[in-house]
Formats: sequence, C-alpha cells, structure tokens
Amino acid sequence: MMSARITRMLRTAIVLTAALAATGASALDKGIPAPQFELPGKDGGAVQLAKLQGRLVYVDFWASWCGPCRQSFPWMNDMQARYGARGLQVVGVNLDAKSDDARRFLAETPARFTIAFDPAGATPRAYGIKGMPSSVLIGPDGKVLYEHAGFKEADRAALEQVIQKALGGAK
Amino acid sequence: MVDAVHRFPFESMASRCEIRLAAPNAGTAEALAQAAIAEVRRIERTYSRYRADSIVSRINAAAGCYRVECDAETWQLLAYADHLYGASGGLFDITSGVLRRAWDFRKPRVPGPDELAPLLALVDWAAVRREDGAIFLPHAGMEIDFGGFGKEYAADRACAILQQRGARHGYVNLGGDMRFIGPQPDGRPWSIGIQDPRKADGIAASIAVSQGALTTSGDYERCFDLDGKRYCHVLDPRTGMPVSHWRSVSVLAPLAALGGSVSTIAMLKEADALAFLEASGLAYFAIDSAGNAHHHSISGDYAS
Amino acid sequence: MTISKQTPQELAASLLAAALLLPGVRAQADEPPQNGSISLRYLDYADRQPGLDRIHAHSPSVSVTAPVAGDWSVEGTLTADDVSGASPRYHTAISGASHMQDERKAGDVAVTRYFRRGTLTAGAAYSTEHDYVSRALSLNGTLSSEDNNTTWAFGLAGSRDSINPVNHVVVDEHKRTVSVLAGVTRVLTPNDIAQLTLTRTNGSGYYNDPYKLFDNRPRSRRENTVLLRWNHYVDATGGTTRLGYRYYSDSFRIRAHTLSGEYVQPLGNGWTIVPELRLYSQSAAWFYYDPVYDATLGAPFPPGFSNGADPNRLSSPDQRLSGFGAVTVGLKVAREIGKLWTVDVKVEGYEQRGSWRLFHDGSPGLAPLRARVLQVGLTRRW
Amino acid sequence: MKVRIFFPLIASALLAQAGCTTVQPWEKGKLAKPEMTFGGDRLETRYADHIYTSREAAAGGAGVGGGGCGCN
Repeated sequence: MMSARITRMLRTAIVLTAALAATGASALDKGIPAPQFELPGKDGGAVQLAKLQGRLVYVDFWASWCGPCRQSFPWMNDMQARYGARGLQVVGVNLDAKSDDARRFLAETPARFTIAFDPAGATPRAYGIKGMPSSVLIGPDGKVLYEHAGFKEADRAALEQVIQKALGGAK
Repeated sequence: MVDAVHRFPFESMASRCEIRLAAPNAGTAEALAQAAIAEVRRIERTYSRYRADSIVSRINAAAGCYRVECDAETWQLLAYADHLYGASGGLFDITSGVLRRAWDFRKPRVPGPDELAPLLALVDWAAVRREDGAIFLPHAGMEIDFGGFGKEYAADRACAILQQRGARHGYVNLGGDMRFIGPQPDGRPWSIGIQDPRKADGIAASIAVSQGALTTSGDYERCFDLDGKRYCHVLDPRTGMPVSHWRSVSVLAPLAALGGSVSTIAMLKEADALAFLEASGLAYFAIDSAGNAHHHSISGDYAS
Repeated sequence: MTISKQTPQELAASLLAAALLLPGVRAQADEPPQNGSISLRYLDYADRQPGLDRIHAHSPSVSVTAPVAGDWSVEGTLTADDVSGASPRYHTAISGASHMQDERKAGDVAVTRYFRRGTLTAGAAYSTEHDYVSRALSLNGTLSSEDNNTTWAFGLAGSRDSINPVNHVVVDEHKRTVSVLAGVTRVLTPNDIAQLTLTRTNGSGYYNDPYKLFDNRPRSRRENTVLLRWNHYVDATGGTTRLGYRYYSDSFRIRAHTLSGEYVQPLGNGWTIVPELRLYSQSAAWFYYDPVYDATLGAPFPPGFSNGADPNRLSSPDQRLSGFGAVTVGLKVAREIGKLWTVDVKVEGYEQRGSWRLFHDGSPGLAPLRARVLQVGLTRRW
Repeated sequence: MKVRIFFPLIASALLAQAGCTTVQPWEKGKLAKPEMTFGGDRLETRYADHIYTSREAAAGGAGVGGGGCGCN
C-alpha cells in the first residue's frame, strides 16, 4: 500500500518538474509598437515615451521593495553612462504605491537615468509584465525589440549584448 | 531623520574650492572631507608645473635631452590627453602651455608675432614620443601642462573616494568645476547657478543636477580687455592668440574630466563649437560673444 | 598620431570611453547584499513538574546561507545540544526518575537550484548522541505559475536511525521512515498569502523509549499532517499576522490539533516586536495506560499484569503519548542594526496539562509539565 | 478517517476559489516583506520543532527531511 502512494507522489513530482522547463509566454510580441506613456518625472517634469522617439529606450519597471531591482541599478547606471552618448536612454518606471518609498530608495541607491512614477500601475498593465523587475527594449522606431523579466548576475552580459546589437544597428 | 549637509571650503590649484556633503554627524563629515581634500592636494603636488619635484616639471626639464619614465596614473593622463588631441582635431594640445611665456594677463599687453613665433614652434604634441612607459619632448624648451583637465580629474577622484566611503549626497566644487556625489539628502537635486560671464556675481542660468559633473570654460577667469576687445587665457595653439567666439561654455557630463575637456575644446572650436557639442551627445549651455545663450538638454537626470 | 575623422556617435562614445579609463574616477558601486547570511543562535531550555526539575538543555547553533554562481544556493546548520536532568521512568513518577547527561551534535546541509519558475533542493541531515544516530536525505521542489501567484511544492525524504541504549535493553535497533509532502501556496490579495501542506510519513522499526518501563510500542507508525497557514499584512498598523492550523493523526490513533499565531509589529528605527500564542491538544495513543496500576503488584505494573496478561502486550506510560492540552505564550524582540545585522531575543513559557485537552477530557493523574525557553540570535547578511 | 479525507478537500477548494482576483507583480510590495513569507528564521524553526517533538506526540507538518533524535 505504501509503495503505491509513493509512486503516485513521484509521478506528480515528475510532471511538475517537466513544467518547470516550459518557457513562459512573452507578454508583448516583438515588433509591435510599444504602448505610449506619459508619467510624472523625478524633478517635476513629465517623462513621455513619444519624446524619446529616435533613441534606443530601455524601460525598466521597478519597485523599492524588490531585491533584484536594487541589484540592477548599478548596472543600469553603467549602461546609461557608457551608451547614453550613442543614443541609449534608460527609463526607470517606479511602481511603488507610495512614491515616498521610491524616493527613499533613490536617496540610498542613486539612479543616473530618467525616473518616472506610475503608482496606479497603468503602464505595466499595458506592457503586460509578468515579474519584478521587468525590462523592455524599445527601438528608435518605437517598436518592441526585446523583453526581459527578473535580474540576475548572469543577465548583465546578455542584456548589454542586446543593447550593443541594437545600437550597432541603429544608425 | 535627514542627515545635515556640512561644508568644507579650501584653497587648491589657485582657486576657491568646496566640498559639501551630508553625513550623520560633523565628525564623519570631517573625516570624509579630509580624505577627499588630501587626494586633491596629492594631484596638485604631482602635476603642478610650478613645483620642481612634480613629474610635469621633470618631464619639461628633460625636453630635448632624455626620456622620463612615467607612473601608471601619469601614463593614463597622457593617453587621455592624446585622445583629446585626436578628438579636437589638434586644438586641445597640452604642449600649448608654453604660449603662457608670451601672455601675462595681469598686464593688458598683446604680444607681437615675432614674440609668438618661437613659442608656436614648441607647440607640437604630434612630435612628442611615448614608448614603453616613458615620454620624450623632442625640442628643448617644450613643455606639457595638465591645466586643461587636471582640476576636473581631481574632482572626479575626490568624488569617487567620497562615494567609496559611503557618501551618497553632496558635491565637490574645484574652482567652479563641480562633480556630484548624489542628490540632496531628501532626494531633491541641487540647484546650481551658471556664472554670468560679464557680471562677477550674476547668474546666467540655473540647472538642477543630482549626479554627474557640471564644468565651465569661460573667457572671464584670467583675461584683460584692450581697445574694447576681450583677451582670455584660452589660446588657439595654431595662432597663439586667445579665442573670442564664446564668452562661456558649460557642459553636463557623467565625469568632470570629460565635461571639462569638451567645454575647453568647444571654446577652441569657436564657430564650429555647436556642431562639436552636438556630436559629443552631452547637455550644454553656451553664451556667445554677443551674449546670446545656446543650450541643449537631454531628458533625464542630467539636466533640467 | 592621425587625427581621425570620427562620426558624431563614435566621437561621443570614444570621448566618454577614454575618460572612463582614467584611474579611479568612478567609485565601484557597493553591491547590495546578495541574500547570503550567517546566523548564530543560543537556546536555553528548562522544564519541570511540581517537585521535580526535569530536563535542562543548552544549545548553541550556527546556520549559513550562501548564494553560489547565480542560480544555486547552499545552506548549512550545525547544532550542539548539552542536555541534562531527570526523566520519570513511568508517567510523572518522581521517585526513581532516571538522571541523565547527554551531548548531541547535529548538522544538515541543503543545496538549492533556482529555475526560472521553480526550485529544487537536495538535503542531508545527520544527528549523533551516545545512544542514537540518525541520518536523513530529502528532495524538495517548488513550481510557480506564470503569474507567480500560485506555487506548488512537493517533497520526498527518508531517514534511517540506529538506537543503542546505555541500559542495553536492546542492542543495534533501527528505525526507517519515508515521508512525502505536497503543498500549494496561493497569493490571495496584495495583503494575504495562504498555504496548504499535506505530509505523509511511513515508518517501521524501534519506536519504544528504552528508558521508560513497560514501554512496548508498535514497530510501525503511519503519520499524516494537514497544515493550513495564512499571513496577513495589516495596513493600519504595518504589522503582519501569521496564523497556522495543523491537524495530525497517526496509526497510534493519536489526533492532535495545533493552532499557532504570531503578530509581527515593526516599531521603527530597526525595532520589531513579535508576541506569539500556541494552543495544542492531542488524544492519547490507544496503548497508553493511565497511572492506575496492577492490583497486587502496584506501580508501575499495568493493570492485569499479575494475572497472566500477555507479557508483550503493547503499552506505554509515556506522558508524551497521553491525552493533554498545552499552551505556549512567547515574545520576541528583534533589532536591525544598519542594513546587515539583526539581533533578537525570544522568551517563551509552555505548559502541558491533561485537563486542558480540547473537545474531550485528557488523561488523568499526570502532573502538569511547565517549560521556559530563552533564545538569543545574531544574524549578518552579506 | 472521514475527517482525514474531507478536510484537505475543503481547504484546497477554499484556497483555489478565494484567490480569484489575480494580484499583479507590482502589487506584491507587502508580500515581499520577510515576515510575510512562510520560511521564518531557520534556526528558530529548528529549535521549535525539536522542543515540541520531544514533548508532544505530533511532529512535522511544514516540511520533510529533518533528522530524528533520542530525546526524552
């Protein structure tokens, strides 16, 4: 009797592990125009995706409570410093319900790129993001080039290559 | 509880400097500031052409005679100077310091061509030989001078030291060239006024900055007026004469060393300055000889 | 030195790249903690019954969690129990209680692999004391839904113990168990998360307590647990309630209900206070006998022993198999120092009484057991 | 016996049904707090399990794989 139960448990375990490897559906299909947004910026001005037409825009959805987000800020600062002159513009869209939490985060973890606030969460909903943080690379033509959820050490090199390729391509 | 901001004024590189940073208490602020000021003084000692024991003086003394070994830091600075020479089409030439012998901005006197000619012959970065860690100035009397970006480099170093030790809010101001550690303690950016070139205590514009660097080259720092014409210390290395197209060029950049060299090159480019500034991809604020402002700000935290 | 004609983009990039090469002009941003941590903890446990101080235990332990190469993490703990005191030989009899002094060392290690939407953890545990060595292996996994709101958990573990009591009542006895676990965690609202976990353990071998008289237990045991937990964030106070209910039942026909509740209340500048209440109630094992002894032979002989009852009849006078209720009241105070250190102190009082059993009456005639527990902990993240 | 089967069924039904409004990733700020996770301090949990299994008959529930002991 005991072995039957164990084997049944094992079978469900194996089925579940197989599902582990399945890749998730991407929220936005490549090549479609990225949903527009206009959000309040950090120093009062507005941040509009339309105004960044012609630049390679790296939109990153983050929140103060999200651990991997804190890891990604130094990397995004580096990207903005190294590729800003070649047309990259990093835009960090904060999704904290209370923007004060975000400002405390920014005082501790400096952001050398554009910051916008979306406490209501309309933009991430439009972009259909699945995890925190999530980033979307938008080409100079306003179309979605690449999408990425989460941020790990190993992601740094891969993401930089995508940016370089996109910049290389963008004349 | 937001940390208080502490101020540490000091004199260096013949200009008024200040370190402003937020810290839990005066004691930590003092310790941090002293470490940064020590670094600025070290750079000043190492690269000042007025000090006989500096590497720059030793290189200049050996001009036309023998090569001088350089340490890694000097070697990097020379490599950066070489890069600026290339990027500016030869206008940014650290051997042009020798022209200073003809110009004494304390007396309104314009040197004649015969006085400038022998000096112009010594302005030739292209002829300087740099191999396996040593530098050789081929003609006797040649001189190099890091005045073009030495101060900005010191500002970057001081800021890096403060950030390394945990400072998050404040800036380093060396004679008007500013490098920002981070926003004000409450997260708001610093509001910085850009000097009006023609009014000593006037502000031409103000910029909200929370990181990166704000550097300015102007025709009002060391200059004199003669017959209604302004003669400033920014000299064209080909003619030995002061530039006159721009009153001042301010640049916002990730590093002071970059901003400082771009603003100086822009002054030297005279009519082509705007094209060069556009190509540099940096935000700038320039006032031409007629007093009109030309500015370009890229969205994002670099400029307001 | 050629003066290269550079396109605007190249010029800008080359200028910046050159400036960035200048030595020491950019501070290396200090990396935020990578969820590695090391904890030290010390436990001081003492229990007694009216008239007899029973067990006193001091137990330092250390635990390390280290992320490895991005997708892996390794966790390990080491514990040393220094246990001394007296244990009644039957029921809660004071006279003849056996005095003991024991040093137990235990350690375990677990390696976790992180996938995009799940984890897989392999673990091993080892515990040794002078009369009991235990080895255990486990494999646990989790799988999250696409929106990360539902997480399935599954686990499989086995243990193998060898028992050699000092009184040589038995020699080289063994006990093996195999356990399986299945669970689901569900995000209900932005303030609520709930979890249901089912476990089943089958064991065979030596279950007796060799130091208790007339302790003759079945050589197999099947145990089931159902655990329902619910954490709720209270917007008004910024605190979190952590409630849990566990139902336990086994082939000894013991049924146990456990209701546990904690309330975590942050107090500002690093202080946190956590009051805790736990209610427990269990029924007696079917072969447990009350402290009513054989008419002629008296204590500790089970009733009917003298007139020819079957000598290897299953029986046990162990208080832990009796019917009783228990209450734990505790308070933990924690202080976070800077971003990397946390220190905490926890004090708990526990009392177990037959009369406190819920829904039914508990086993009669046993003295109440009281225990006080003191813990001090220090954790550093890196 | 009846309780053993009946109880988990209603519990899991309750769980599945109750969570019908999907919580978006950016709404999980409070859920990310350490006290909202079920893990708890490893050593503290280890001590609690150890004390209760050596004073009560019931054991386990949250996980599998811990070693046994001859505690009395």
